[in-house]
Order: sequence, then C-alpha cells, then structure tokens
Amino acid sequence: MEFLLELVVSVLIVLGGFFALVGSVGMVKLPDLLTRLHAPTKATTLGVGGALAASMVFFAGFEGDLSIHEVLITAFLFLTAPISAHFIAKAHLHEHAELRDGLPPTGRAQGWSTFDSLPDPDDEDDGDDARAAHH
Amino acid sequence: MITHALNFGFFALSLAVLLNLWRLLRGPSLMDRVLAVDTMVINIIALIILFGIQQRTTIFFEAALLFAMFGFISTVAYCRFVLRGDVIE
Amino acid sequence: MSLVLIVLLPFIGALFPALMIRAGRSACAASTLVFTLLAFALLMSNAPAVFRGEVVTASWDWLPALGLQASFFLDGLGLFFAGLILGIGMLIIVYARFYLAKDDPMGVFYTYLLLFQGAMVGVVLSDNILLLLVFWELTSLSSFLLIGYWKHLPEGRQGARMALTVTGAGGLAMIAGMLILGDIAGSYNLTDILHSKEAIQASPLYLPALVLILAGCFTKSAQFPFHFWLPHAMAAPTPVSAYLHSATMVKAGLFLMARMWPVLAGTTEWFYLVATTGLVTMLVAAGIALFKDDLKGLLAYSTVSHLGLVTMLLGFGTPLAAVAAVFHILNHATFKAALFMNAGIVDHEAGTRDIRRLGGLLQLMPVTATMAMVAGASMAGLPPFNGFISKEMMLHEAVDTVWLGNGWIVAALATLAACFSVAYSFRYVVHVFFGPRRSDYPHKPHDPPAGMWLPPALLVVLVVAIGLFPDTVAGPLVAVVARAVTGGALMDYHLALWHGVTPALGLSAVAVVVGLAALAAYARVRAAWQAGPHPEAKAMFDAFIAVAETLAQRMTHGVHNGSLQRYLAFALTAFTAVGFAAFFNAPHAAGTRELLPAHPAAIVAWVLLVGGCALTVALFRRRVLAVLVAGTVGLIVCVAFIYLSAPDLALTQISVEVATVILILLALYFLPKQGPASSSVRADPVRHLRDGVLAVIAGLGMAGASWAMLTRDGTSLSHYYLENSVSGGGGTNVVNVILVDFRGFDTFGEITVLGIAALTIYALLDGALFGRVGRRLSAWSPDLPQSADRHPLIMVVATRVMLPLAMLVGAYIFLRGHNQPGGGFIAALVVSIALIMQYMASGFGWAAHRVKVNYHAMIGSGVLVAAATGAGAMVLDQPFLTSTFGHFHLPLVGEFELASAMAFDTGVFLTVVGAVMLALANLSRMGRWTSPGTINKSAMDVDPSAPPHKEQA
Amino acid sequence: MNHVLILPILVPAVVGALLVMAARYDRVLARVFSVTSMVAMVAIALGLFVIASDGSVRTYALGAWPAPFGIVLALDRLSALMLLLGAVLGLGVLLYAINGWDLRGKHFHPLYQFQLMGINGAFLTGDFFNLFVFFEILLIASYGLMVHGGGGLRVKAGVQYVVTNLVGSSVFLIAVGMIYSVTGTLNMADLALKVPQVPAADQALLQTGAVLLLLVFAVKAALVPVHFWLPGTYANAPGPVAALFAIMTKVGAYSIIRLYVLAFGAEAGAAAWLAAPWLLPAALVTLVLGMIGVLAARSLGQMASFAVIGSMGLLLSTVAVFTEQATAAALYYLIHSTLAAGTLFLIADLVAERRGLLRDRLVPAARIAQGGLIATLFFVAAIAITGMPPLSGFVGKLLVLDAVRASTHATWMWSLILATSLIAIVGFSRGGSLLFWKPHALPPGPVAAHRADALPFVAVGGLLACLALLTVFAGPVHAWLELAAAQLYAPAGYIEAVLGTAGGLR
Amino acid sequence: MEFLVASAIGVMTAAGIYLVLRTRTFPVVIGLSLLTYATNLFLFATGRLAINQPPVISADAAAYIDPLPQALVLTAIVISFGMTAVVVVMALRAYLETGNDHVDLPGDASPEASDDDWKQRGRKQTAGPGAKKGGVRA
Amino acid sequence: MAARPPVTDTRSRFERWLPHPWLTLMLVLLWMLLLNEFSVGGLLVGFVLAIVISRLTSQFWPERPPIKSYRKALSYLGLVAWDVVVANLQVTRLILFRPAARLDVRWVVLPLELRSPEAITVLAGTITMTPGTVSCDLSADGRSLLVHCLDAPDTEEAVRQMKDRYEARLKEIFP
Ligand code: NA
Ligand code: NA
Repeated sequence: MEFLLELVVSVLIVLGGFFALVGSVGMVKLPDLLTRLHAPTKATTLGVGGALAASMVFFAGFEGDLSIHEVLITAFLFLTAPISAHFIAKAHLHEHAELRDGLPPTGRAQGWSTFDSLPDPDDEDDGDDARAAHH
Repeated sequence: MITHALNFGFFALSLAVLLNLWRLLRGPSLMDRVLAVDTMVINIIALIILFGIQQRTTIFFEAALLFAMFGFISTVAYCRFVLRGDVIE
Repeated sequence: MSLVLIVLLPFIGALFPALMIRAGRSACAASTLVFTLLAFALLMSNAPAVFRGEVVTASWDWLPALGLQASFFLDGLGLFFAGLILGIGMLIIVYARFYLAKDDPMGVFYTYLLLFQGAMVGVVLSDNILLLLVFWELTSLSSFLLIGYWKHLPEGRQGARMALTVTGAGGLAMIAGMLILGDIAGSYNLTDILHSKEAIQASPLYLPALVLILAGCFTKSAQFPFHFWLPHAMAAPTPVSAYLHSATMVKAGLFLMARMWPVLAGTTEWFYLVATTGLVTMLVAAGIALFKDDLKGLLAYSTVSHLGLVTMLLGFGTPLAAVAAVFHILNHATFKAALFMNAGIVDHEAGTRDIRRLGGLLQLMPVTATMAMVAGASMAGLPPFNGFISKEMMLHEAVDTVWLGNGWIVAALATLAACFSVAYSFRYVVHVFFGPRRSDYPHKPHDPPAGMWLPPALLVVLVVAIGLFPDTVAGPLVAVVARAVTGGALMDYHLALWHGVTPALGLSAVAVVVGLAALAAYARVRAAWQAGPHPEAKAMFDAFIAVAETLAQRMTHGVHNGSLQRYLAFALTAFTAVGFAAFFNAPHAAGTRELLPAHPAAIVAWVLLVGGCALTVALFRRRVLAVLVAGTVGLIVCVAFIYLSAPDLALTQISVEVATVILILLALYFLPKQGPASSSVRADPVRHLRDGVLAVIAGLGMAGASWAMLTRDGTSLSHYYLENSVSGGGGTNVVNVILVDFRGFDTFGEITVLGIAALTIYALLDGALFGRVGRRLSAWSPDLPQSADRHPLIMVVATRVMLPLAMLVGAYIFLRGHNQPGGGFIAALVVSIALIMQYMASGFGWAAHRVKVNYHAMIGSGVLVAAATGAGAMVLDQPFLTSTFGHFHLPLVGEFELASAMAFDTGVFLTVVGAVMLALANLSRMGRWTSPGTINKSAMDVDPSAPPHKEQA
Repeated sequence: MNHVLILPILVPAVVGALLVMAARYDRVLARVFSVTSMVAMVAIALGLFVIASDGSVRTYALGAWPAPFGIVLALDRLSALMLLLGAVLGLGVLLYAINGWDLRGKHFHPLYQFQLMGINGAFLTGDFFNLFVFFEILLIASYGLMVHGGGGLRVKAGVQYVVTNLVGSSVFLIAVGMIYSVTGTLNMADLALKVPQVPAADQALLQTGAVLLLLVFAVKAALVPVHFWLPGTYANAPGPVAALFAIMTKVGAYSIIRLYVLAFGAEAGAAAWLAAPWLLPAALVTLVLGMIGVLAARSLGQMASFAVIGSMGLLLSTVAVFTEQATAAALYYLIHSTLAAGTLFLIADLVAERRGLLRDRLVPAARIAQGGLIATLFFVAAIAITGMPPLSGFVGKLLVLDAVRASTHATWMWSLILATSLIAIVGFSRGGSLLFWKPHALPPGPVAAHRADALPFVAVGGLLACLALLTVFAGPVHAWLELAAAQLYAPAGYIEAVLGTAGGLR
Repeated sequence: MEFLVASAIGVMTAAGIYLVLRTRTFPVVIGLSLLTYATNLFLFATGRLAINQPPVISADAAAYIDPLPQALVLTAIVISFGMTAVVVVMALRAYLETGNDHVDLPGDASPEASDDDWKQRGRKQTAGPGAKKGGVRA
Repeated sequence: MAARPPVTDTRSRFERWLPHPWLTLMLVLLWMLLLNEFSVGGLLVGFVLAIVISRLTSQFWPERPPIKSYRKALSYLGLVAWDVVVANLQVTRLILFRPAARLDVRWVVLPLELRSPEAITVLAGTITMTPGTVSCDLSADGRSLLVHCLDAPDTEEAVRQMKDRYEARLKEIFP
C-alpha cells in the first residue's frame, strides 16, 4: 500500500515535472508568440496540476491529513490559464497590427473586438460621472 | 522513490524556469516576456508544492495560492496595459 | 536699580514713538525726549555718588552658568559716557524734530534712535562684559537701521550694510576676545576683570584676547584700516550722523579701550597695536578729510581722524595720555556734534552739502556761520577753544613717545595730522561761509528755526566754556573719568589753556601755519592729491563683498544645482565610503557559523535573480519591461522567503508586488513609455560608468556585510517570543503575534503610514484635476494606439467569479493569521486587488458606482479601530495595546479562540483596504478625466445575451 | 499606570483619523479639531515636561510587554523638551496655516496631525526599530505636506525629497540590521548594555551599522554631504510646512544625541564615542556650507533653508564634542534654532504671499501690504537666526563657544562659528535690504492689497515671543538643560528605568 | 546558501543604486524597489538562514528561525509599499505639472529638466480606434 | 451623478441575502477546501462568510448565472479534464517531435450560438485548454470566436469538433 502510494506520488511528480518542462521547452522552441502560447497554457498547467495532485496524495497518504486544498489551486489555475492566454493573444494581436490582415473575417458585421468596436457606443452617456469626485 | 521523483521534479522545473528566463531575456515582444513570467510563476508554484512535499509541510500552501492568484492578475494587468494603456478606465 | 532703569528707559520709550506718530510729530518727539530726559535725570541723580568716588551697581543673574549677568555699574567713565549719550541725545531729538521732512516716518526714526540710545547706555553701564557684548552688537543693529533710514537711497542701504558688516565682524571677534578674557580672569564681570591685570597680561592668551577685542574696538571706532565704513554711514540723516558718528557710537570703541585700559594697557603689544593704529588713522583720515567736498564726508573723515587721535593717546599707555584721551573725547563730542548739526542746517537750508556749490553764506546764515567758525576753530585746535587744549595735551604726549626707538616720528606725524586738521577745518569754514555769495544755491539759504540751531548752539557754548575755563567746567568730570580709566593711578595734570611755551605749542603753531598755507594753495594741493593713487576703500569693500557673494553663489548653486543624481551620488558615495571606512577601522574576524548547503533550485533562483537584475538594468529605458523584469526579481525574493522559512514574508511580498505593479502601470499610462535617448548609456557613457562603479562598490559592500553577518552566530530575543507567543499572545504564528501584540505598536505606526500614503496620493491626484494640470489632462490623448474593447466580456466574467473567491481567500487568510501564515494586511491586499480587478474589467465608472464604501472613512475607521483596541486596555489600566485572548467553547462548534489582536488586525485590514483602494481608484479616476466621454454604465462592452442596441443596467 | 506618555502619539493619531473620517468636508470643523488637538498636545507636553523635570525616567511598556521584548516609550528630560518644542512650534505654525494655506489642497489637517504623531513618537520611543517606524510616519506625512498645494517646482522638489529619504530609509534598515545581527536587540537601553559585550570579531559589523545609522540621522539632520535634499525641499515647500519642518531636522539631531550618548557613549568599550570623529568635521563643513548658502540665496525661503543647514552644522558640531556642558549648550541652541527657523519660514511666506509671481525671490519689487510690520518681524527673526544680540541666538552662540572651549578643536570651532556668523549677517542684511528697503527706491506704485488678517501675525509674533522668553529666561532654561544633559551622560538611570519596566500582568 | 543570499543582496543593491542614479523618475522608482528588495532580504538575513524552520509553533517542529527579523521585514515591506506608491504618484504629478519626468529641478544642471514634452504631445492626435471612439457621442 | 439613477435594489429579502444560492454553496465548499479539515465550527463560519460575501459581491454580478443542469455541468467538467490530458499529450508530441516549420498553424473562426457571457467564457476557456487550440479573440459583437490552431490541417473539422464537443454541451448547461 505504501509502495503504491509512493509510486502514485512519484509518478505524479515526474509527470508534473515533465509536462512543466515540456511547456517551457515549447515556449522556447516554438517560432512565434501565438504558437508558443499553446505550450504553457496546456503543458505547464498540467505540470503544476501533477505536482498538486502529488501533494494531495502525499499528505493524505503519508501525513494522515486529508489534504484537499490543493484542489483549489488546481481549479484556480485551470480557470485562469485560458483567460491569461486569451489576453496575451489579444495584446499580441494589438501590438502587431500587421497580423490583423492575416485574420479570417468574423463572419459578422463587426470585426474582431481587439480592432473594431461596436458602431453604436451605448454606454457613454454621462461624462459628468468622471468629474464627480470619487471619495 | 519519492526522493528520486522529487529530484527529477526539481530538476525539470528548475530547467523549465531557466528556459522561462531565457525567453524573458530574448523576448522579442513584450507579450513574449509577459508569457515567460506568467509561465515562470506557474512553474514556481509547482516548485513550491514539491518543496512542501520534500519538507513534509503544508505551510507553503497559501503562498502557492496567492502566487496563482496574483500571477494571473498581473498578467491581465500587463495585457490591459498593452491593449488600452489605461489599466483601469 | 535705577541703573537698570536708565538702560531700560530708552528701550521702553522706543515702543512709543512708532505708536504715537498719529498723535503728531511733536508729540512723538516729546515722548522720545521725555524718556531720554528721565533717563538723564536718573543718571544725574547718581552723579553725586560717583563724584564721591563710589561705584553704583545693580545686578540680576541672567545666565549664571555662563557667567552672563545683567549687572550694571556706574563709575566716572560710565557716567561721562552715559551723560554724553543722553545729553547729546536730547539735543539731537530736538534737532531731528525740525530736521526731518514731512514724509519721513518720524515715529520709526525716534524708535530707532531710542533703541540705539538704550544700546549705547547699556554698553557704557554694563558691568558684565558679555552683557556689554549684547549692547555692543545692539548698537551695530540699531545703527544699521538708522543709517538705512532713508530706504530709498542706495547709499543709505549700502552704507548701512557696510557699517553692519564691518562693525558686526569686529563684534564677533570681540565675542571671542571677551570669552578668552573672561576665561583668563575667571569672571566676566568688569569689576573682577579690572582687578586681574597681572593674570591677564601674564596669560599666553593675552595677545589673542587683545587682538580680538581691539578688532571690535577698531571697527567700531573706524580705525584704519576699518575706517572706510564711517564716511559711507553719512548717508544717514544728519541727526544720526551727529549722534552716532560723532558723539556716541564711534566712541564705543574708545570707551571700551578706556574701560579695559587698566588691565590691557601698558604692554608693548598694546602700545604698538593701539598707538600705531591710532596714529595712522589720525593721519590718513585727516589727509582724506581735506579733499572731501561733501560737508558730512569731510566731517566724517575728521571724526575718524580724531578717533585715531584718542586711540593713539590711549595706546600710549601713560595715565596722562589717558587723561588727554578722555578730555578729547569730551571736546570732540561737543564741537563735532555741533558741526554735524551745522552741516545739517546748511544742507537743509541751502539744499546741498557740496562745498563746491557753497560759499558766501556768512551773510545769509549768520548764526549758522558763527557756530561753524567757533566749532571749526575748536576742531582745528585753535585757542581759546576746547579742541586746542586736548590737542596740546596730545602733542605733548606725542613728543614724549618713542616708537621703535625713534623719538620724533610720532610727534612729526601727529603734527602733520594736525596740519591737515587745521586745513580742513578752515576749509569747512572758509569755503562754505566766506567768499562771494552765489546765485545758484539749490534753496534760498537762511538761518533755520530756533529748534534747529539751539541744540548746536548749546554745544558751541560748551566749546567756548570748556576752552576758557577747562578746569572749572570740565575738570571735576575729567578727574573722575580719568580715575576710572586709569584705575586710580596717581598723576599730575592740569587742564588749562596756557601751559607756557612748550614743544607742543611750537608744533601747534607749525600745524596752524602749514594748515593755512595748504588751504591757501588748496587748488595745487588738491591737484597733487588727485595725481596720486587713492585706493577707495568702499570700492575695495564692495569688490570684496561682490567676490564673496559670487564665490558663495558659485559654490552654493554650483553644488546645489538641483540635480538629484548628483545629490544621490554624493549621498550614496558617502554611505558606501563611510561604511567601508567604519568596517575596516574596526576589528573583524571571519565568522564560524556552519553554512547551509545550496539546493540546486536555490542556485537556479539565484541565476534568475541575477539575470532579472541585469535585465532590469539593461532595459531600464523600456519602462513596461523594466517593471515586468524587476517584478520577477521580487518574485524570486518571495521564493527565497518561502525557501528560508518565512511564509508570512512571501505572502506579504507577493501581495505588495501585484498592488505595486498595478499602481505603476496606472501611472505609466500618462508617463513616457520609453526613456529618452539622452538617458541611454551611449549618450553619456562616463556618467553611466561612474554610476556603475559606485553601484558595484556599494553592492560589494552590501554583499560583504551580508556575508560577514550570515557566517557568524548571534544572539537574539527570539526565545522569548517563541516561548510567549502561545501562552502570552494566544497565537502560534509567532511573526503575527509579534506584529499584532509584542510589537503591535510598530504595526499601528505602519498602518498609519499606509493611510497617510493614501491620503497624500489622494491629495496629489485630486489637485491634478484642477487648474493648469487639470486642463492639460482634459486635453490629453493616449500616446499609444488603443485596442477597441475596453471591457472585454471574458474578463468581466472571469473577475466576477474571482471576486467572491478572492474575498473568501482573504477572509481565510485574515482569520488564520494569528496561528498560521496570513493576517490582516495580506487579507486586505487580497481583497483590495480582487476589488481592483472589478475596476480593471468593468471600468472605473461602473465599479466605483457599486462600491458603497467611502475609502477615506475606511482608512480613518481602521486607524480608529486599531487605536480603540489598544485603548481598550487603558480602560482596564493596562498599557496601550495590551492584548487579551480566551478560548471559548460552544456546542457543535467546539472550541475556538477570540483574541483582541483580531480586533487590532481588523483595524489593519480596514486601513489597508481603504488605503490601497483610495490610491488605486483615484489613480484610475485620472484616466477617466482624460477621456470623459467613455464612462461606461454597463459592465462589459457588449453582452451578446442582451437585445442589441438596448441599454443594459 | 501613567497613560500620559502615550498621549502625544495617540491624540494626533486619533484626531488625524477623525479628521479623515468626519471633518473632511467642513473646513471649520477641521480647523477646530486640528487646533484643539494642537492645544491639547501643548498641554500634554507641558504636563510631561513637568513630570520629567523631577529627573526620573518614566517608561510605558506598550502591550505590557517588558523591554527589550516589547516596545517601550521612555520619557526623560530630553524627550520632554523635544515634545514641548515640537508642540509649541506646531501650534504656532498651525495658527498660521489655518488662514488659508490649509485649503490649498486636500487633507492638510490630518497630514499635519500625523506629522506630529511621527515626530512625537520619534521623541518618545526607546526602541530603534520603532524609531524607524516613526521616522517613516513623520516622513510620509511630510511628503504629503511638502507637496500640499501642488505646483511644478514644488512637486519636483517633493520627488527629490522623497527619493532621497527612501534611500535613507533603506540604509536605516540596513544599519538596524547590522546592529541587530551582532547585538540581538532593538531596544536602545538594552543596546547600551549589549554594545560593550560585543566581541572584537563582531566589532566591524557593529560599528559599520552604528556609523551608517549615524549617517542616516545625518540625512534627517541635513549634514553635509547628505544635506542636499534640504534647500530644494524647504524652499519649495509651502511656507507653514517649511516652518514645521524646522523641527524635523531636529529629530535627526535628537536621535544622534540619544543613541550615541546612550549606547555608544563612555561605557561602549571598543565603540565608545563612536560618532565623534565622523560628526565633528561633517558638522563644521555643514556650518560653513550652510552659511555660505545664506549669502548666495536667491530667495528668502532659500536663505532660511541654508540658515537651517548652517544652524544644524553649529548644533551638531557642538553635540560632537560629547560633553555634558556642550550638550546643554547644543540643546539651548536647538530650541532657539527651531523656533527661529520656523518663524523665518513663516515670514518668508508672508512676503511671498504678497508679491505675486515673484514670491520671496530676492529681487526688488513694489512695496507690499503690511510691509513695515513684516520688515520688523523679519529684522527680529534675522537677528535671532544670525545669532545677534539680544535674542536667544546670541545667548546660544555664547553658550556654544563657551562649552566647546575644552575641545581639542576649539580654535577651529570658534573661528568657523564666528566667521560664519558674519557671513550670515552679511547675507541677511543683503536679503532684508533688497526685500524691505529697496522697494522704497522704486517709483511708488499702488501697493497690492492683501488681507491684513491678524492670525498669521499673531502666530509669527507668538513664536518670536517664545524666542524672547527663551532669551530672558536663559538662566533657568539652561539650568534645566544642564540637568537634561547630565541625565543623558549618566545613562544608567535611563537603562534601569527602561529595562526594569515591569511587563504588566504577564 | 549563505553565499547565494549575500551575493544576491549585493547584486540587487548594485542594480538598485545604478537605477536610482538615472535621470528620469521612472528608473529611479524601479531602482528604489530593487534597493528595497535588497534591504528587506538583508534585514531578514539578520535572523540568519534556516530551511523549514518557520516560526509557527507546532508540536513536531524541531527548531524555529528567529521570528523578529521577519516581523521587522513585514513592517518594512508595508512601509516601503506606501512610500513607493507615494513616489510613483508624486512622479506622475510632477510630470503632469512640468511636462517632463526628469529628476532634476530645472536649472543649469540639466537643460532637459525644463523641457515640456507634454505640450507637444497634447496636440498630437493619436490615431487609435479606441481614441477615435472616445470622441464620438451618441 | 445626477445623470444616473441610483442602482435600485428591487429584489426580495431572500434574493438579497442569497443572490446566488449555488454560488453561496460553492463558497462554503471552497471554504472547507481552504480549511483542509472538517469541523462544525468551520462549516458555520463558512456559511456565514459565504452569505456575507455573496451579499457583498452581488452588486458586481447582478445577473444570476442561470445554470440549467448541474449534472451536465459536472459531466462537462469531466470531459474537459480528460481532454486536457489528451491535449497535453498531443501538444507534447508536437513540441518535442515536430519541427516548428512543419506545424500547420491556422486561424479558425467559430461562429457562436451561445449568448450568455458566462457560457462564452467557459467555451473560450475550454478551447484554450484542449487540443492544439487557443481562443484568441471575440468578434466585436461577441458572436464569433477567433481560435488559433497549432496544427489543424482541416479547419472545418476543427470547427465542427469544437461546436459538437463543447458548444453543444454548453448550450444545455447555459441558456
Ligand atoms: Na508591523
Ligand atoms: Na501574519
């Protein structure tokens, strides 16, 4: 049983380390930001997930504490990683305006939100608001 | 066995962090560097977790949690800065 | 006590004229006169005692530790001078009433005059030489005001400053001299000092003390080479010149030499310093006086010359010379004050004081002319006037004096001076009053009103009276004064007009003849004079001051040139150099502590940190990048804290890190995103190299100090905290217990700092919304292209999910902080940053509208909660911040702990949230200000689930 | 339990917080709060002064934790004196400021209160890390006050001020760290016991820390070469703020006197009188540079600033003699120079407020409203600050000259003190003549009207009256100061009082 | 490990000082924060180094690191956070007021310190989609 | 401020205190995760906190996220978790063994049928975390998603897979 636990923990650690490394290798190896983005969002997140799972099992198995709070970090990372990636991509597109021409059309009347806004700004009706002191 | 696994984990993650540093040095664009730091933070979280296993302590959990939270927030802040200039508008 | 009153009366009186001016000029003058008269009467009431040979004293311990006593004494010398000051003062007061013009602020004048008078009386009545110094400097100050009285005249202002500078410098030297003297004598009281002649003259410090004191006397009495200020002080109104620069202030130096004569005189040093200075002054000034065209200038140099005469006499060091000196002081005061007033009358009535524009006034101003002739003759040293008698005495002493083995040189030079004296005196009389009447006087000259001529007339009467009956009129006074000056040395002298045919009489005759001849040949003499060089002392002085000012400015503004880099370079160099010097000056031995092995991951972290630092330095001009990379350095420091058993530090550091990044990015919106080329290494490699060298040395120093520290064992207080944390502080997280309990006071201060920081930030930003900066901001547009979506949908959703999560984490960190890593501060940052995320995602307008909390109030209430928690203990008569805690048991819930430290931590929490939010929210308000058209009402740019083009709440 | 000791810190903290919360919108209320608090602080300080006058050291163990483990406040004569001085100056300046200056930006009053909290805390604390905290409080409040009202130059000078002090704060921590690393204590009294026991091997670290700390205090005290922040800061700060800052340099001086007599004094073994060789030359150079600056100044504010630098040089050179007598003299001069400098800055502001864009620059311009009165006030203040009689500057200078007589460097000190006095006299007469006399030489024009409010003049007059009292009562004041100095030079009483502080209930 | 920490402190100090000596407010701020890291790490190190000995009382802990320096560093971090915030905003205000972010006061020392690049920038209309949108009002 | 009416609260007391009951429960669960041990006291505190926090934050999330089926949501989570692992293996293979030049990098546009912002966000997140795709942008009207594919020879297929595998399921979870 202990061996099994050890095995599980070890495998998780190794997998975690491996995926994290892969993510970082990808980030170095891949040619441009958008492709690089694929590596850490997935691999690194999984890598840290592996480490967290290892920790969970380890503390539950060896220290006798039911250690589940690692779930929280994992969940948090899985929630935030794609959003980070999304914004990094957007910022990259914005920084490199030349990429705009390479983008496919949205199929809608409006373009991509990084470049185009809605024609009708529906939310700029009270300029006084900014002048109103914010205490 | 766990010790060896940990050693491998430390090795892999350290290497990963160094690769992140390389990307941070090289860039070329700001977003590349933001991505590098973002990834570095995640790798560091993994390192912290492994360190916790090695030291048999859960005392670093909150640090890992805050690293995750704040890493995300600062990444978003940088993105917003690039996108809009004004982080809060 | 009356002595104190004599000194005080003028000062008390000084309050009145300035206030009474509305009551009229005469009332003003009258009040001045009354006080002077009162003082004079008091003085006179003491006179009989003095003449009886008594010394009247009054004393009050002012600063006993220093030996500074407000003690006064009145002996013959004091009586003489005080009488002179107050007596002539009264005349001047009357004279000035008529002299000053309607638009001259008369009240101010009399105030100044009384201040001066009080100071002078103080000088001559002081028993304590430190007190004397006080009054001494006061005379400089009040005379500064009087000389500069006509503020509109540049000569007045410059003359005042010059006088103050020269006499002030002398005064400062005298301070040193007096302190030395007092130290030698063991007391600062004159009465003691005057009995310490042997000790003083035997002291190795005698010469420095003498030189320093003489510096004061010589400057005050306008002795060569410090004589130059006096003629320029003549820019003052004539009453001032008459009072200060003939009768009183310039005599203060003489007074002091006379005062100190018993202890300081009689040595070789004294003789050569004082007599020589006096002789040279007498000669040089007399020579210059002859060629002055300004009446007051002529009189001024004449005064200098006569002061030199007295100085020389005092310098001779013989009792008889001292008597002559005293007598001449009296005589000079009478004729010179009369002449100054006379010159003032001429100026007042004829409209000019320029001798070249005058002449022939005899018929027009007969009274004035008569007075001038009498006083002038006295000044020339002609019999039967008082000036003659004292000059004779002087020549008599001069003949007896041997200077560097030379028996005739003093007499010869003194006679030469007397020649000049005769010449300029006659020039004054002849060139002004005799000769043809002119048609081009600026005014139509006539004799002045009685109020103006009576005061000098009174003096002229004295001139004659003393001249005719010296022993009767002045004898007793001179006797009592001389006794005071010489310390009671026995001497045989006789004041009389006629001493028989003596060498002095012969020299006098020579002087008259040569003087008259010189005047007869004035044109040629003057031509000869003008052919020679005349170093103009004022020009030299001005040049000196100008050079000093220029140097001072170069130095000051050259060093303090507004360059922060320079300031910091100086400071950092100082820190580094001093650090190294202190370290290597003290014994040091290498540490013996067992070292920790380096974990490979730690080495990697080290590489990251060094790389981050290097990259920050390399990229410092690309600002966003610099922030990002410096942030990674901070991140590594956090990791180091984790690795090195400091979880609380790591939590705090990472939270602060993010808040700082957001803050900096908010500010960077307005700032240039790229440092200018001029700040690049290429633009100024030398400076970068210099800074780099300094930085590396300082870095080496810090590394060395750290190494020295880390490699040795040390003692600490930790055991106490570890032992008492649970039992006394109720928490297992010792760091937190230290923060909120053991050293909670630090934390109380620390949150106050944060609160103040936020208030400052608020004030700074709020102030930027108005005025010039506000207009600039309104006209501002972003300097980088902006992406189109301001409030992206995905981000809004993400932050909405994150907010409750983060608040939960915040609560968790807050509640467990006392026992596990965490606490109020970190919790506050977590919550604030989560809130800020809402601002980031949905915009300032939207988010601010939903935050119902007033951040100012939050800061205030946080500080108050912390203070109230602390003060709660005071109610139980425990010290501020004394904590308490207890374990409680509730069914179901089980055991839990409540600690007052939690309430304190709540204060911390509130303050920090308030501070961070106030700062960040207001910084973001700035951004709104620049583009007010973009206030959003909805949380996201577009909500696809809402009907198109319809407002969403 | 005598809670009065905490009040000088607690009262401004609470009032400051209340001002932030409640009295933010109501200027009258804010002024009432602020002035009441200042009056209370004067009263408290007077009370503490009386309490301290019996010569014993009172302590207050915060949180009831005994020293050296907890933070202890300690009140001796020196602390009481500094508290009283700060409160009196603070009240005077506040009375001046509530005539309109306080409305030129936000949060003047809370910042003012917090400023005093920091200053009072620095004077009371017996713990040198807590001293750091109070330094930071007074600094950060001073940042806010410094830029109060805004304006390009002011804010830029503010940046310089802040940056310099941030560097200083870093070094403060480094120095504290070095000292802690070899002595293991943060309590000044405990430090005094530990320093003599520091082995030779650790002396280098200890002394480096101590000397660096000295240099940090020197930054606050504006000693060359770390004085550069002062002229720009003071000359650009709002007048009343600069006036209040007159006490801030004294915080540096106070800290030097406190720590280097207590912990690095006669008993400190290898580190005995550590500060003297560093302090004296620096102070003398400061004296010279400051007074030369007076001569070179381009504005009245600048002149006052350099006069402050010069006076700090004089003060600290006297301190550097490290004898009881010299310290007593230095303390007398400290009181004098604080009040004199504060007054002078207020007068500079009176002038600046009346001269439009020219402010207080030393260039002739039209006459100003209430010019005669202001000129008189200036004359008196200048007399005080240049050390001319009859005011306390002269008495102070005499005391200093007398006290340093025994020093091996007496000749130098005397020469420099006297020579620089002359430079100051020349500088101030030049400035006064330019500002108050020369306008009379210009063609008379209309004098710009200016509100002739009494309050500012009352404030200035009140401070000058303090100088006059200081002069008249020089005897008793100095006698008191001699006792204060004697108390400093017999540190056993202080140490015993602090370390003997009972830990309350525990 | 001690060497790593000591040298890291040195490196951060050096980088911080170099940046603090730059001519613009921004690098100065960055330099200050590096200097702060160095200072905090140094102050922390006065408690000497220890691994896995956090100062949290627990039954199974063998030893504890000196907690006092940590508490001091915490205070120092918080204070320097406040200070940094103030200096950043003050630098911003100075830039808005004077139109340049030079650290020097305008004068002879640095002619650049009197430039006003804000003025020129205010006139320049930046072409950006968002900026354009800001001007359109419904 | 005058231009804008105050944010009026027309909700019932229940809605006000439990604006998002599921969120509140979620928070309680998270709280227990954070505590890392079970105790009644902890649970009580958790409930109090969850209620207070959801009350405090409800202003920022005024519209309830309507989830139609929590069962489907859970199964969706499982699906995604599995896909993440698969995605990683794929990406690992591409990173380690495929020369960069041979990657078939493409942009793909995913027209969205989902309308709820929450749903769109979840979809975008899912796409990023799963095989070879990163969602990079939304169209300005929020109805198309721009997806970057690391190696997608067949864009049609990619779009179809994303729609079928994720969007269809999300449509059953979110309205
Ligand atoms: Na603290
Ligand atoms: Na804590």
